[in-house]
Amino acid sequence: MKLPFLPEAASVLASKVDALLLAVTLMTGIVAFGVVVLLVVFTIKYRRGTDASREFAPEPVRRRVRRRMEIAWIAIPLLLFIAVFGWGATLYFDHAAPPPNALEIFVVAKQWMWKLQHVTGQREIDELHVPSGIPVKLVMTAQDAIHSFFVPAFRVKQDVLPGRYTILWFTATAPGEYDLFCAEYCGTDHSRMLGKIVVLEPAQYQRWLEAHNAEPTMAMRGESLFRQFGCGGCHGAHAAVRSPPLEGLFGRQVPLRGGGTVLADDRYLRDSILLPQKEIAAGYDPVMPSFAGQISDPELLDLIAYIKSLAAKEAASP
Amino acid sequence: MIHAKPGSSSYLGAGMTLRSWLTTQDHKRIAILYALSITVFFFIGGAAATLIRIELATPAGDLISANTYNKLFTMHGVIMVWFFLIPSIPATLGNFLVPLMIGARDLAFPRLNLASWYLYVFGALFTLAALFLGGVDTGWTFYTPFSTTFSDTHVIAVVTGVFIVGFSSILTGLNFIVTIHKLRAPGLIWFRLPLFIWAQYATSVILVLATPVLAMTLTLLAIERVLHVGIFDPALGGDPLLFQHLFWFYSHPAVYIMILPAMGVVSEILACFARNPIFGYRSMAYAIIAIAVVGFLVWGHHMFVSGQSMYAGMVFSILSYLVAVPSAIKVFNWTATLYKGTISFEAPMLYALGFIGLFMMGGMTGLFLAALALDVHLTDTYFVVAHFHYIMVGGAVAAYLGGIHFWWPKVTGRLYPERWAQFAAILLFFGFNFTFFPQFLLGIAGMPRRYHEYAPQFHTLNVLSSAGAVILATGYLLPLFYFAWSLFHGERAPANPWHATGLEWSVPSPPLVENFATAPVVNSEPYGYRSQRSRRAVASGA
Amino acid sequence: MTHDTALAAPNTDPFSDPRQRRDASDLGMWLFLTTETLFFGVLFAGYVIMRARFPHAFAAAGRHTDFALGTANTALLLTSSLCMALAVATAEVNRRRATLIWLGATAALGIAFLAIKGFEYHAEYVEHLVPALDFRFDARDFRGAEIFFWLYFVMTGVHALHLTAGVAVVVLMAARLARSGFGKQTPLSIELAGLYWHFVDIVWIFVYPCLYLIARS
Amino acid sequence: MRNARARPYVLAWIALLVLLGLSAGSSLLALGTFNLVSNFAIAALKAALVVIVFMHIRRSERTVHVAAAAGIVWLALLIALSLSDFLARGS
Repeated sequence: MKLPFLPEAASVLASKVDALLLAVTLMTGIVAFGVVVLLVVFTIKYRRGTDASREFAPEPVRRRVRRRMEIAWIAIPLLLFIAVFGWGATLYFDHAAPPPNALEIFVVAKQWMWKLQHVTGQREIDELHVPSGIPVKLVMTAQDAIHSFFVPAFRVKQDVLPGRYTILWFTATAPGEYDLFCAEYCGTDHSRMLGKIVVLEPAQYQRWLEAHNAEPTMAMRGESLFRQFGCGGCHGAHAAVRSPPLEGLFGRQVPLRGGGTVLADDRYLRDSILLPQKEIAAGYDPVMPSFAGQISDPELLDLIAYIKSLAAKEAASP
Repeated sequence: MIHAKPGSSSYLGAGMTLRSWLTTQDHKRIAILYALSITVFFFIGGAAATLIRIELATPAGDLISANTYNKLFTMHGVIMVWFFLIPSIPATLGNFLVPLMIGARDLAFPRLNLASWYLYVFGALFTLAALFLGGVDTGWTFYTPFSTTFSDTHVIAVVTGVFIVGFSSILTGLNFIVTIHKLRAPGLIWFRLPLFIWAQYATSVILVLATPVLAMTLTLLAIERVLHVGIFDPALGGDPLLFQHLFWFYSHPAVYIMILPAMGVVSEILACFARNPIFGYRSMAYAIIAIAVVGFLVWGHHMFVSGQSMYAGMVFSILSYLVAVPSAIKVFNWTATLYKGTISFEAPMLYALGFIGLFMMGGMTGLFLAALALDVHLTDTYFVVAHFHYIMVGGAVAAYLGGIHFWWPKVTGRLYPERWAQFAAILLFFGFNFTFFPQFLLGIAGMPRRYHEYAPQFHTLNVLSSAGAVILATGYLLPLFYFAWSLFHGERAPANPWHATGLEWSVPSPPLVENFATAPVVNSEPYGYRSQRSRRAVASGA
Repeated sequence: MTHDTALAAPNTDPFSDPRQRRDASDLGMWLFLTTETLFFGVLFAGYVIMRARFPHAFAAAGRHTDFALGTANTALLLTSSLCMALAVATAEVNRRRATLIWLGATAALGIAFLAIKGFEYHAEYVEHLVPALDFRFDARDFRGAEIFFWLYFVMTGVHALHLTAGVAVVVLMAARLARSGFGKQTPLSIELAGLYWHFVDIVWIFVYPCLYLIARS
Repeated sequence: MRNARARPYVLAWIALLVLLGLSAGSSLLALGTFNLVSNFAIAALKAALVVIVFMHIRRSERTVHVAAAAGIVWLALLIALSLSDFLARGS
């Protein structure tokens, strides 16, 4: 049972959100109905010309009644609100962090189109094929203004900001095709920045991957970029310059110069390439040049995918 | 024009030359100057809204281009927020009535009051210039980096216009605070003040504390747009969320600037036409102050999905529920005021009753948006558009019209045609619901805001909404006609046509230039509708 | 005064006694200073958040501001506040010559502050530290340093604008006082100008550590 | 021109200059984060001196005290909540 006009609930989160939506609708609906009924009753019963009694109770009685009523309609709404807040917040909090084994897909939002990259190399524009039943984690960034990845059927929405990665994840339940909208105003064709999320059975999804396997994987494409931008000169196996090893880096806590450590996640790798001096690894000099403006966002994602693929290897050189 | 009796020194009788109007320091005339200016802007913004609704009658973007559509909804937002809603009640009814209701001859700083109007006009010129030069397409929220880097429209002109009109609000707020503190009549202690004055006072506090933040934020936006260096553009190392924090630190209290005066007006009208004192007057006054103060703590609920940290989201969500409590108190107290009243249904009362229903709908849908999990689905959709229109149009505009009808006899010395006014009120109530209720359903269905074209499944609801908009637009034209008619042929108004309580009804209609011939003294509680004196007045004057 | 003139010119002056007018003006000016506090406040909020974002770059850029001139300027402005306070004190007892001297001193110190500021701006221009005008900084902290100097120029610029307005008001008041002596409202208007002047000084008291002292060591 | 009434102002002025010297001097020593705290504490002290002595806020009404405090509290509110969001974002 869910509210009319809601799109179908096509993700695990959707049914929970619909339940909360229904509950809040009922709660507010009942109170609103009560107030409207009182308004109608009072305006009819006490309209000018009727002979209903207008005598107030004596003031001390009236003051006591009023105080009790006012305390009631402060306390009750407050409790209801805290309950709704709690439900909404726990639902949001539980869904905040994507499960570790989620299937990662990279999204680059650009004025008025969505570019999507699968780790296995497939690239799609304004269309995303995902398996049902498996959590899918979208790592998103924008190349220009702020956009927002909104799939009504999954009840998920997350702004996509330039200069930063934002995360959105869902577990699609019912195979089918669902609308993707851009929900943050981003210019002329904001209303044309549409897309489709195509949910397939896991087996069908595997067949789709193989059918579109012509392109190299992101990690392979990242490796060629690694050579193209000369990263190997410092970070390669027999490099002239002493620089932090990339093997086994991803997912580790990196000790920083000047104290403290930071988790080597997508954000850290991106910032280390674009703003190398922001967080310098302990024991190394800040000599790395910034590549801001030279590497496009999709290429950056490929490069990071390559560095992540090195995570399994042992650190060859100190 | 108005046939003021010769020799009487009513504020309208003291000279009708253009110069006397443009250099007046009389708070009553400045109120009328504001009323005329914001009415012009109301219809410009309304025209933009009508065009938007006609475009949205069909899923395809076939009436106007995407750029024009984006400029239309931006202009609708900018004009309605800063050039109509924020000045509407404070600058017109507030300017006219604050001195009259507290027994003062004028506001504390009359020259500053006139300067505020000129600042409004000067700011308006910039915005109109931007409109005619080609408009601006950033949305009234000016989010960066779109507004600083990617928009090629007249952002600087509009931002300058809003910067200037901001100071008009600041100075009006400052003027009201000093007036209410220093110029109250003897005996008029704080808890004998009408709730309209409480509302004006709380609104002025918000105006003074929030608007400067907007002024500087827009200045930084303009500097960043011109010099391509700044703290908001991520490509230059800035943080777009910092702009959103600074913008919403002003813009959420701004929605309380728009609704608090409306609450004040509704309290006055309701008490008068229910012939009952306001139920729980003190808690209503405390609720107004609570809304003004807590209203500054909740702005982050506009940014739940914008990349704001989850923990900040939690804090803003719980605080948003706290600010809802005083609004709930007010709705319940208004309803209780009707109990054992003697209710009549003149036009102002229709607007007030409509306000209670529509404001409650608007407030309650805010409870949906404040819940984090629901906001993820509902934000940036038509659910939000419906939510704030229910409060702004269903609430603030309805109360503004109610207030204009209620104090029209006092302001102009004429009575408006009751039947026409009641018809307009009812037409507006249905036209409004017909327009904006479908938008809640569109929001639940997932139709995003600010869409020039939309998916086919949203078509029927949009057609309903557009049809409603046509009724609403015509509804708003009616008062123009019968108010204009009443200026010339309306029946002459006595000092207190509604037998209302309040100092403003103890002076002739229209009031004298100096408001009070003899300084009034107040020694009774407000809303004394059940006192013998007002019962006799009703019996004799009925 | 004949009967009809009393009727003809209705008394629309809202205040009945000067004490009430003084308190109202005092409250009005303080409210205006509250709006100015929040007006400048946005710049301090931007500074705090950008400093949290680029701690290292802000420290590096902070060392390029002129420590000596900044400190001297602060001393100048504090002294101008003293002069202003003395001007207000002498104006209360209608001592015209003394008030003129102190108002003159206040304006002079204000102008001196602006001159030093101008000199600093020029030095920074020569050193390529003006954002958007061929800003040069070592690549390591370029972004953060450019934002530091953007904030530096916006904060000191807006402060200088307010100070210029203050100097203009003080000069106007001194001129009017010199020409036509003490009117009924003169001591009050000088006191209000004093409140504004002291506020502009207080803003500088907070701008100074932000831009000149933090992480200087 | 020197008389008893000017004494509080001159004393406050001297205190202000001393505090200025203190803050300038202390910032040259490598005190780390204490540097940040002391600079702002001294600045707040200087501001308080100006408000109390030069602006004689004690002569004004209580409403004025509330107005002055409101400006500072609201500013602190803006900075605190925006900064806490920024820090909690962990970007």
